[in-house]
Amino acid sequence: MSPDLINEHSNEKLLDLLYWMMLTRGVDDRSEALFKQGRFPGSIFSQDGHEAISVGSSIVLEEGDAIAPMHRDLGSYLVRGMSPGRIFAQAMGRTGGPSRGRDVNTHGLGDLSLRIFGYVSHLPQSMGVALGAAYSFLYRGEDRVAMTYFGDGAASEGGCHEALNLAAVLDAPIIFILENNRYAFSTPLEKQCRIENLAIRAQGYGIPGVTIDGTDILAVLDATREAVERARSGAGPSLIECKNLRLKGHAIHDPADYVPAELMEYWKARDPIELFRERLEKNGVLDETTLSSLRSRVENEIEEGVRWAENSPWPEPGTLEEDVFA
Amino acid sequence: MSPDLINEHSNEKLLDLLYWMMLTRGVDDRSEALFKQGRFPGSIFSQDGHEAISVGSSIVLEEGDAIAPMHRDLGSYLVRGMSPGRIFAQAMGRTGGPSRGRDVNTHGLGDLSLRIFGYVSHLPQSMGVALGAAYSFLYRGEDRVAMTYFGDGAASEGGCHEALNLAAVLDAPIIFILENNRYAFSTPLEKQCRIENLAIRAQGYGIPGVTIDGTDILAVLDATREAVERARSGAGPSLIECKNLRLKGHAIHDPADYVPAELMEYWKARDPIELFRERLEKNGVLDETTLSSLRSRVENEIEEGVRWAENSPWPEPGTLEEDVFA
Amino acid sequence: MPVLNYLESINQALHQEMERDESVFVLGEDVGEFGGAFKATAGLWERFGGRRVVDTPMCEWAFIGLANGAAMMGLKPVVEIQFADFISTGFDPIVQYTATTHYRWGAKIPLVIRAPWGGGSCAGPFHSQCKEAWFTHCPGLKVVIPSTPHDAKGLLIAAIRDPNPVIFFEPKHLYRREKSEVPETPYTVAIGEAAIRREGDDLSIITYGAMVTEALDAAETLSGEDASCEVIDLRTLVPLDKETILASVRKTSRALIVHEAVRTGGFGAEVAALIAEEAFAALDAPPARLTAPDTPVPHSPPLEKAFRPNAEKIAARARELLAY
Amino acid sequence: MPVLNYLESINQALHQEMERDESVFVLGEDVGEFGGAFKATAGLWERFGGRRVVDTPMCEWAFIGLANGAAMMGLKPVVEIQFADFISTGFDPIVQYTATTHYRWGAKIPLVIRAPWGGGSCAGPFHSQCKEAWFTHCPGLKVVIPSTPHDAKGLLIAAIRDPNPVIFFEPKHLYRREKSEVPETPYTVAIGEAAIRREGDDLSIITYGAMVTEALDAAETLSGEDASCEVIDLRTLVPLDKETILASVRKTSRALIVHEAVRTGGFGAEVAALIAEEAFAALDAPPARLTAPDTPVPHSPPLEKAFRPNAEKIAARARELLAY
Ligand SMILES: Cc1ncc(C[n+]2csc(CCOP(=O)(O)OP(=O)(O)O)c2C)c(N)n1
Ligand SMILES: Cc1ncc(C[n+]2csc(CCOP(=O)(O)OP(=O)(O)O)c2C)c(N)n1
Ligand SMILES: [Mg+2]
Ligand SMILES: [Mg+2]
Repeated sequence: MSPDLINEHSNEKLLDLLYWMMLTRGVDDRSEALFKQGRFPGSIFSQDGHEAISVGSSIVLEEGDAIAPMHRDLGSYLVRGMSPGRIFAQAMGRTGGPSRGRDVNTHGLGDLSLRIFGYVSHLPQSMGVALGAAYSFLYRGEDRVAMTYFGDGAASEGGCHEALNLAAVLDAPIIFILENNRYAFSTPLEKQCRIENLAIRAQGYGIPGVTIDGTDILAVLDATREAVERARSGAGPSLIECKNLRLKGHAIHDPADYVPAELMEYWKARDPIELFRERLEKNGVLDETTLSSLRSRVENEIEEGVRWAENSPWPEPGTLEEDVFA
Repeated sequence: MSPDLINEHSNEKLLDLLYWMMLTRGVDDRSEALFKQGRFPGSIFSQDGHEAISVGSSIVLEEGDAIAPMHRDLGSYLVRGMSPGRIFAQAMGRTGGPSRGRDVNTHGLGDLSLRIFGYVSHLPQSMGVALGAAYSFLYRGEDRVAMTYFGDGAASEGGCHEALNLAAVLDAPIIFILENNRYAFSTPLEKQCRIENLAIRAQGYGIPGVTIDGTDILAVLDATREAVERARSGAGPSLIECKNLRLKGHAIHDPADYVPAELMEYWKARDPIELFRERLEKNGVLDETTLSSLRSRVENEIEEGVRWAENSPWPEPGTLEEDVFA
Repeated sequence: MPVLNYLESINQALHQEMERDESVFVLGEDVGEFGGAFKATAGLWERFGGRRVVDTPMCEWAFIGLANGAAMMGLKPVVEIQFADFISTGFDPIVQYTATTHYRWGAKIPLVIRAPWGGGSCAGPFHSQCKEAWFTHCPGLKVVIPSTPHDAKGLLIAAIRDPNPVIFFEPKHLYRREKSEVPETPYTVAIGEAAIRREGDDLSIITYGAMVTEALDAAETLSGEDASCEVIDLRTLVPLDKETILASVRKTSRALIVHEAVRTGGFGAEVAALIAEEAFAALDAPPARLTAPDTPVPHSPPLEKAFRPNAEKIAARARELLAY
Repeated sequence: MPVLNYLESINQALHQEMERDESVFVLGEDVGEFGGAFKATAGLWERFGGRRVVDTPMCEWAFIGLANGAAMMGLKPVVEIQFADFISTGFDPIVQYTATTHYRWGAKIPLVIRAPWGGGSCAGPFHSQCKEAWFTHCPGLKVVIPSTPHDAKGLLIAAIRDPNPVIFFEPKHLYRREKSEVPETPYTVAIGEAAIRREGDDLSIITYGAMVTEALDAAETLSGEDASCEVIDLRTLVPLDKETILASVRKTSRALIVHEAVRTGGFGAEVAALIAEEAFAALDAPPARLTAPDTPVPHSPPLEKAFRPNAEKIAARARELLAY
């Protein structure tokens, strides 16, 4: 853990971080429940265990910065201003979701007014897209950065290599967050590569790469802040590898039997939200009252979100052929 | 240069190396002449400056090993048993070429009986193909290796990353030869990446990677031999980066004006054939008589090849639709 | 005879072919211990081990490239693409190397690329695509799309034994829905032969994949209205069984082509063009296409329902043609 | 009016649009100082600098991805693919992201992908391909293939100004062969409008790209035989100018569709299917296709000549249709 980092933040900021992680987890848990009730057609991805990464990194961005999250980054969407209601509406197939019923779960959950790019399944295309946003900042001489995410699985895709190298060549203001949760669907890291820390690949692009604990939100925040500053100052891209484990299956139908019990236990004991909560308590930042008020705040927002989503109309079949072209 | 390596080889072997490089250069020079006479429809790639790489690496292979060369590897084809006549016939569009008029210049110059895989333009697909051959050796428990080649340009393609990583994961008996000639068509290395030696990327795959002088055939041979032994012993893939410069344009129409004159001079002074010839002379391996007999041997083979190719029939238009399927 | 569902029949074909021929191996993402995203390869890893049932990293380009090389060395790779939609990520080696090599310099590439294909499950734009037309336009590739468990087994075995590359799309909507009698022993269904699923005299409905059962339902409805529809299941798009199509249309004088893929540039255009060109004199009505509209595949149930052809829409269009 | 060749007109369009609109930029392999493999981007780097004329490493996937992102941020990327054949290497981001995003969540992707396209120079299987049909089957992409220097300029300017992604194929066989009057000032040719290159009453020859001049030559030959052929240059495949096609066929009652792409699944099938479906009653002969056969593009002159449609083959097929 990052012992000294806690002192760098105000109590308010620390509680804010906890709040976003709790909200993320809350939306995820509620999604699972809604799915089981048959209210989410299609499928969903859990992101339990990824909250410190998505929240701790995206919280560093400023207005006008761009972000292209992946499928375990609910936290990034929330932090960057996507309301829970819109996220639920998307999963329900309602018009209130950013894709108005066209795309499924977190796919296509984009909103240019928030500078959030919706992703496509084909991994890791968001890396190229985010690089395009970063290039637009360079192009216009704007003081902005782009951030994007990819998994250990996507790291084996050719596109990952191309995007990292092209970003380096262009000195693009971009931060690549690698969520190394040791699995690509059922495939463990040992079957994906012959190295343990993927961040060493950054050397092959001539950019900085670090490997950090992806369950420690302050470590994530710290590494991201450094990379963002670097990018904003014109020094180009960085790679940050955050190590963690998915605490549930790949998608809702997957019980993840293939994860060895000891490995799961090890990481369950490192639930990023629990870790941070305990740490705040130990440091006197959080007490029972504050925690329960945070809990009810989260509960309320989720309730409101679900209600909002359920009141959102279904798309009209007659709109099917609209908007293929602008 | 590799001062001690010369003592490891018999004079016969050393002269053999020189012979293959001279033959390679000879076929290339003759191709240029034939092209200018309008006898090669399409285009051709010169490989002047690449002879030490293609010859010095492929000469290490044994019968039954597989090879997937790229477009600067005339030497590999020759060393592995493709006759000059068939190579000329291919470029002329005659049925005597391995593709019987279907493919152009060194594309599709494949012959399974020689375990040479013809390439497609789309770089660097030969890396995947060679990996498949390597996997077949593993699969059948055969003591064989596969070798393939790619350029600094192709190194930026996603497929390069995928193939290197997959080879590492499978412990495949394969040798990747990177011909870093500092240019991808007109694009200099500085615009392709932010590093100087690409072999450091091998670390990101957990495999050995070395950077050597691609104009020194003994250095190439030595590094390749080590990698081949490694692969044959079951220790998996290696990456060998050979540094050199294309001594002519990208393809026949390209005057390569974009290469700074000093850079070209520097490397012209390091013509791999001249270097080796001088070295053999200095070491008393080569004298005037031997050299001129080598020259006429090469000349004769080329003459014979050209004659053979020109006697090879044009394809019949009626065969156009044959062989799409096996 | 045992009754199997579509998935079970695929799985059985893989087991039997791997048993029969040591050179057959399976590779792709999560196909090993996990048995594949849809469990099509379940049990293979336990039975044949990791050398013949290869879990790859996520790298469609490289593992298809590997399959190309291995196939040329005499192995028989059966590649699984996790969802057919992801075939675009491995497109380059398929269309450039796999398809062209035999024509170019004579090397055979006997590989099979299997992919769960098509929509109907509200899985959205990236887990529902039908892009078979991309491959029918690449000379050198065979394209097979079985619609029944029986054909799935027989065609997969035929594909594995074929000396050519075969793109093998499996309508995943049918995986657990479709059941049929499937002989226990290995058998082949010939690649390149369509099946007449129902005979009829008034209209030929020509289709493939998950639309076959929809067409049959429509034909059943129409039979109650005194219209006799012939239903042709193409099964193989390349090589196309032109004779069966043309003979049917010459008999019925009317053709309705149905597919789940979007309209423009879909394989239905090829079939319609064929009929128009070669059965022109026999036609009493224009050869018509009923397809998905030209949009990405939408997720939301009301939109996907509107998007996807079904028995009702087929019957409606058929009535128009019958009245022409 | 100045006479320019095809390449010069492309180059002029790029210069003028970059001059007009600061957000237009060019990227691809060797497009900068070198001016592109065919010199289509010559002079841009000197004029507009490296920020707006970007030499990329070889990474089609990433630079198209970059273009997607930049376009959504309001820039107007004009991507050059060195040869159209290499578009398969960057296929994934085009068909999955570029094509679908506006439909999915409303972001506009106003980019242009230019690619020297087609055969005729004995350049072999990988420098001659015509794979436009892959893209016509991807809703959300416009597909443009101009056949004259005049249209090349006007359509490229229109493509750059279009709020949608446009795949822009340039018949490279025409680059230096085709010359026409090209107005100096910027102008647009509307995307989605076919051109009637020659009027006629007996047969509609419908084509695009480098086959337009071949069709015109054939029509000229046939006019000496008392047959009057109408020649339609589609110019845009998506959106397709159905009205012009159908009006012509309704007038002539006969249609011959010609393209350089291989037959099965080619765009000709779409046009033939359209005609069969919507002009059925007007047809006096089957709508016919004259295309390359279903093979990779062969290199050797006698084979490429046999492979590629030309005026002679068009005239021969036209005679058959006229005699039907
Ligand atoms: C190109 C591509 N191939 C296959 C898939 C199917 N798929 C979806 S997620 C996934 C695993 C991704 O692993 P990773 O990148 O590590 O992310 P994680 O799910 O572990 O967070 C796979 C194989 C895909 N989305 N894209
Ligand atoms: C995927 C792909 N994109 C573009 C090209 C066009 N092209 C042919 S060779 C070449 C440069 C290759 O550079 P490098 O790999 O360094 O090899 P070199 O020619 O320098 O030996 C390019 C861009 C190609 N063949 N493949
Ligand atoms: Mg993972
Ligand atoms: Mg190079």
